[in-house]
Amino acid sequence: MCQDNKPSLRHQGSLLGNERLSDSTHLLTIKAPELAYAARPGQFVQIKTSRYLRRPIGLMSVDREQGLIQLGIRRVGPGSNELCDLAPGIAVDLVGPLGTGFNLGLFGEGACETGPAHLVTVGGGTGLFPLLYLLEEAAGQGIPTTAIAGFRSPAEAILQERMRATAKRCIFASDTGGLDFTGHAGEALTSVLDTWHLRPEQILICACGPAGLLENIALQCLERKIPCQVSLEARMACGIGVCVGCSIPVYCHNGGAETAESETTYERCCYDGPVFPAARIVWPSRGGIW
Amino acid sequence: MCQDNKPSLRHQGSLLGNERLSDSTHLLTIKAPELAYAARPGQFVQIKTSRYLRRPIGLMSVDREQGLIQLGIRRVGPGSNELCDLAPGIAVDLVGPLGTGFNLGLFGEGACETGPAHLVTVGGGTGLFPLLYLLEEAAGQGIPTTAIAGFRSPAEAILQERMRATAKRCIFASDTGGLDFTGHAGEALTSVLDTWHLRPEQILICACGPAGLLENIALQCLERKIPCQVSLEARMACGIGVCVGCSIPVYCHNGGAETAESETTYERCCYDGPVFPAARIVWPSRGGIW
Amino acid sequence: MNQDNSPLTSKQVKTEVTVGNVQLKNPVLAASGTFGFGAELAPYYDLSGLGGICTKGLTLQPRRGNPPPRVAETESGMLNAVGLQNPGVGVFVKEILPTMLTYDTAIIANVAGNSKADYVEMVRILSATEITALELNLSCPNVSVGCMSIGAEPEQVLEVVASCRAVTDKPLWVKLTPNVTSISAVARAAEEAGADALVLINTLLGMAVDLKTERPVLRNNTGGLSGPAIKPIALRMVYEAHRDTNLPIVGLGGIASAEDALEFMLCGASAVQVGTASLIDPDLVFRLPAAMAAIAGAAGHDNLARYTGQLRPW
Amino acid sequence: MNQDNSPLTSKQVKTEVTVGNVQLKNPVLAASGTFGFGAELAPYYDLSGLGGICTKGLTLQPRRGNPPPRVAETESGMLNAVGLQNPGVGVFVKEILPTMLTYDTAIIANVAGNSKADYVEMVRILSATEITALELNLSCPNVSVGCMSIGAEPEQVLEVVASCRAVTDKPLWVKLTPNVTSISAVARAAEEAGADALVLINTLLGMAVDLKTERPVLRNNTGGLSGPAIKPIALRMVYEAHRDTNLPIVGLGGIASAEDALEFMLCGASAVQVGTASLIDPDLVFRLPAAMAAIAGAAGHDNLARYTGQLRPW
Ligand SMILES: Cc1cc2nc3c(=O)[nH]c(=O)nc-3n(C[C@H](O)[C@H](O)[C@H](O)COP(=O)(O)OP(=O)(O)OC[C@H]3O[C@@H](n4cnc5c(N)ncnc54)[C@H](O)[C@@H]3O)c2cc1C
Ligand SMILES: Cc1cc2nc3c(=O)[nH]c(=O)nc-3n(C[C@H](O)[C@H](O)[C@H](O)COP(=O)(O)OP(=O)(O)OC[C@H]3O[C@@H](n4cnc5c(N)ncnc54)[C@H](O)[C@@H]3O)c2cc1C
Ligand SMILES: Cc1cc2nc3c(=O)[nH]c(=O)nc-3n(C[C@H](O)[C@H](O)[C@H](O)COP(=O)(O)O)c2cc1C
Ligand SMILES: Cc1cc2nc3c(=O)[nH]c(=O)nc-3n(C[C@H](O)[C@H](O)[C@H](O)COP(=O)(O)O)c2cc1C
Ligand code: FES
Ligand code: FES
Repeated sequence: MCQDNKPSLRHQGSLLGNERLSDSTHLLTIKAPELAYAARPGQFVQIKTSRYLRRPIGLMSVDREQGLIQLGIRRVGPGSNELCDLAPGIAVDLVGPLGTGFNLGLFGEGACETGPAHLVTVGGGTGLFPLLYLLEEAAGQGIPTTAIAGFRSPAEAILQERMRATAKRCIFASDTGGLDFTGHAGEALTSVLDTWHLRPEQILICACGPAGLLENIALQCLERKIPCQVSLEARMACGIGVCVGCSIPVYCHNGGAETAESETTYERCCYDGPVFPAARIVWPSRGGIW
Repeated sequence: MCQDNKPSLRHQGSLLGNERLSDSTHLLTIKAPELAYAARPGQFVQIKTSRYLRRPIGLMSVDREQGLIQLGIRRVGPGSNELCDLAPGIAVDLVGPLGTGFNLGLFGEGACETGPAHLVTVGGGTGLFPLLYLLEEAAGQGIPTTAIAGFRSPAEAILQERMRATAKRCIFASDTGGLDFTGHAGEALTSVLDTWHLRPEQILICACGPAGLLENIALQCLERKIPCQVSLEARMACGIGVCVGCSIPVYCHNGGAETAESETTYERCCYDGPVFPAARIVWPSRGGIW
Repeated sequence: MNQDNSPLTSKQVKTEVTVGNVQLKNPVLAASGTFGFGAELAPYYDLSGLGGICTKGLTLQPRRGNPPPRVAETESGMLNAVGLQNPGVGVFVKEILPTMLTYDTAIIANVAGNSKADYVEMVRILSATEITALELNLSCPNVSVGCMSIGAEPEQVLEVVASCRAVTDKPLWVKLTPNVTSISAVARAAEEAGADALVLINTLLGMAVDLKTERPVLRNNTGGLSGPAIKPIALRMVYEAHRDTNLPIVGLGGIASAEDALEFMLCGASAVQVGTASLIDPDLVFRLPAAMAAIAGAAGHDNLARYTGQLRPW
Repeated sequence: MNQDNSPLTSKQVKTEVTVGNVQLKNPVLAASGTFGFGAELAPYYDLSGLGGICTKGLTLQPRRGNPPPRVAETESGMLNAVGLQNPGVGVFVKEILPTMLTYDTAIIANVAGNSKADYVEMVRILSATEITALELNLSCPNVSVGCMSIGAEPEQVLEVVASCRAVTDKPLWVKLTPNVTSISAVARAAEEAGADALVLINTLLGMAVDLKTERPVLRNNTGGLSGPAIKPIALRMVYEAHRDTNLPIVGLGGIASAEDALEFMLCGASAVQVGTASLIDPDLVFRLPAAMAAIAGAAGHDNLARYTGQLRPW
């Protein structure tokens, strides 16, 4: 509902395609021009299903010219099942684009002067979806990229072709072997960084995936002083920043390591995030819960 | 769920057809063999929609051999809209057949000896649907029938062909003229009865439709001593007789006209009805409410 | 838990539970008022598969109930104002109970009175029968005297329950109303008075409005809210009553799946009842025991009783 | 009603209402806690279309709120245990209120205290500002002291409201908790203490359980239930408070459509608030005034105020 030339928050999209990526994952292509136009990598939408609350789903790809958005959805419960089973042609009730996404301007200080900055994305599971959008955006801006993607097994590997077509370098990791790297995505990142010539400030690492993986990546980056942004998930109600339901514990001051309660606060995953500087998060190993 | 050879109460039907009868009315054809086999005219089913309570819908026609039931549905709110919009192929969750239906054995005393008994159905609106099933059943038993059907206007007239094919005589009435009779269905009945040679005990009148029409018919029949059965509607929850939510005020003793509370009681529309002898009902003009 | 925590089939899971000294085949009972006296469903289902059946609320004299409309749909729930229509305890004992006793399951008589004297008299009458237990309904919101107005006041609960306790050795379950500031205060009163178990919750007092007629939908104006809408409130009350008393609890309010039933047990219920869900899915109550056992088995538990009170609050 | 009862267009229907001596453009306010302070939605919507905005609950000191998870979905509703995260009344007055005052709509400050002294102090501070009215939140169930524990006791309501009344001439609205045996008793206490209006209802205390972890979903164990699930309870309480006091009422609890809003007005509300529905449909609160007017117009009414208290009980 557009008022006085204000942008719309709610959109009536139309489902153009529903493609099965794996047993448990579907790719939805939705026509929603105004939303596509406003979207940035790392942002998400809230979709209506027959459940009471909307479901937050990250933007996986956006085609501004055609007015399309793509969403990757994994079946984990009633809402996501319903979305995976939607028939093309149907109307989709969306709120978005929402949240603070990735910031490709945030390389380390002096990065641009010292050489070509490099984006490394690290992800697993549904975390791959928002990272694909980021990779596509970086490619468009001419930023060289490395994509590290972890899968439980080769059978669960998805989006490989599309990532290869987008990123300069791809490393697919699997716990059970059979892909480029055996081990989880965090271990793959370690091996990349261990043997790399770039200086920390030339690299930007953006990660999305299970909380354990993110903490692993964040701690490596803190250690190596590489700028790192993580996209987090929290239980959400509104997704638009008004209910304060989706708190993430963060340090009041960037880069803090204090554990005193007075030095930490809560920020909204949906509005202040879902992408945060890794250094701001009070990770579970430091007592953070969300 | 059939236990120990007990009949099933819940059935998974399959929607074979959805035909639009008029702007506001649809005809659903559902495969549900066990339900079709057990059904009797005047009974109904409870259908699941996305609303919380099931929706009671009368059986409009049953084909035992083919295992089919037909339901006529009028759009009046969210549940009926959903049913009218169902796409063929879909599964339909049904409970039934439910309730006490019409009883074709209940002609007046001595009817059979004194001449061929005659069934007259009188109805309007969604009340036509259960009456069609009754007409089909009577035709199958060789009972001669007269069908009186009232419509607000010729444009709203439905099921005409099917009734003509089934009943020996049909009288379509319309408040606005343009059909066989101008006036409402109750007035059409009066004109039929006024000029008829049959004695009261040779006639059975079965009626279904708006409460006002039913009372009109019931009082005519009481006056003329013609046996009359009416199919009523009440707000229902379970439809299976367990919640006592759908009470109809009735006289404790058949044919009473007392208004004292002690002489009346409540019976369940869904279990003791929906078809009741007209003489048992405490009609609104005598203080009955439901 | 079986020794190595490995998955079991539902058949390997013991479903028996006890509520105080009442033994039940399984923790699933049909709630009062949504299952009649069993007769309507007996042709379709094997009632011996139930943990038990709670009768429709009985009163000393027959009651015609409230004028219709008596039911209204709400979001994920419904309102009812049946007003305890029932044939009276006398007809129940003579004409209905004999059939119920053939069902081979626990029979719980739900009784509702206008006054303490009513309750005591009914308890006396029913104690002379073969019923399994008594369920004192101190919680029906749809009648003008007695019932909920008693159940809302701890002192009155204490008095009525103690008086009933004095005249019966039958297991005495007390069914409480959620329309109170503190469920624990009422629960403790019932405990102090000698109740054998608590049953919670009954319906929440609510209203539905017909915008076209500008009148309440229910002829009784207000009615009792039940169904999944109230489940979070019911879980919280079961949790509080379990925390604040030592009585076994029979939990209900919006149960519509095996998961729901086990959640009530985690919060402290020894058994559960299925109310409104039976109106929509009459199969459910018969499917639940096996469905609960399947979930328990998949988690490596060899009995359902272990769920009671296992919730670990933060 | 216009003279011949013929249908009117929504434009012909007066939407203005009054709540005591507060004039509102229309009866639709954004409820506390589900609209922030308006800043998040201001880029998308013209906030001057609202009857008013109730701020997130303010406390004397900044509050970090409860640890997450803070929200859980339930059937037709949700639980929240935000625990009044807010920047404190001082920051509100200095940094947030000035922007809110530019929105050209009524600004209602929702205040929540640990003690009577807290409430009085906040009322004093806010009375010196340009806010339209104060909403005393005696009903938040998600904090361990104050708030709901005050709102559940008529005597405490009387004391807190009277103390606030003594220090302010601002319209004093009192927001009540539904977790009580008698809403009328609490409402009468607020009336006696000099409240200008009642706001009801806040959330019902509930719980959600995670069967897999065997823990409560909310880190706070319990939370407040809101959404369509509670609408029947809210309607009943608005009806009772309207019947049993002479105060104007602002009604809320599960409103999700123009029909819902008008039902609350029929039960006695002079205005309504939209809470949880804004989380799912942020457009709704902006659409409602015209949608209500359309319904009223179609029924031949030329103003919305006529709905208040028009319900004819049986
Ligand atoms: C910012 C954001 C972006 C997301 N992007 C994607 C995406 O691109 N693709 C995708 O498939 N999924 C994504 N998700 C997750 C997705 O929202 C959930 O999987 C979905 O809401 C589950 O709904 P459901 O009804 O299927 O399952 P539910 O029954 O609601 O949940 C299934 C299980 O997941 C847990 N759960 C659900 N939501 C959350 C949550 N937010 N945090 C923690 N646990 C939760 C539940 O407790 C339950 O155990 C995203 C979530 C967020 C917050
Ligand atoms: C025994 C029986 C047989 C029926 N057979 C048919 C049939 O064959 N075809 C058909 O189209 N309809 C039939 N109905 C009516 C049908 O059940 C309702 O129209 C339907 O439930 C409405 O649901 P809804 O969600 O569309 O509308 P709702 O929003 O539920 O209701 C729309 C309007 O109808 C009123 N209403 C709904 N149900 C009832 C009721 N039972 N009594 C009084 N007022 C009510 C509501 O108050 C509202 O004003 C039958 C009803 C009964 C009890
Ligand atoms: C139609 C209806 C009738 C009821 N009658 C009774 C009754 O007679 N006695 C009683 O104790 N509870 C009665 N109840 C309450 C239920 O037993 C149960 O406590 C309540 O509905 C909550 O559970 P549920 O959500 O599973 O239905 C009735 C409920 C409904 C819906
Ligand atoms: C996430 C959330 C936060 C809330 N915060 C407050 C609050 O700070 N102060 C308050 O008075 N009510 C608060 N409420 C209660 C709502 O204002 C409202 O009274 C309640 O949710 C019922 O209305 P609804 O069903 O329309 O949401 C909150 C509700 C929700 C869902
Ligand atoms: S989900 Fe409401 S503020 Fe984030
Ligand atoms: S609807 Fe339940 S008894 Fe008729």
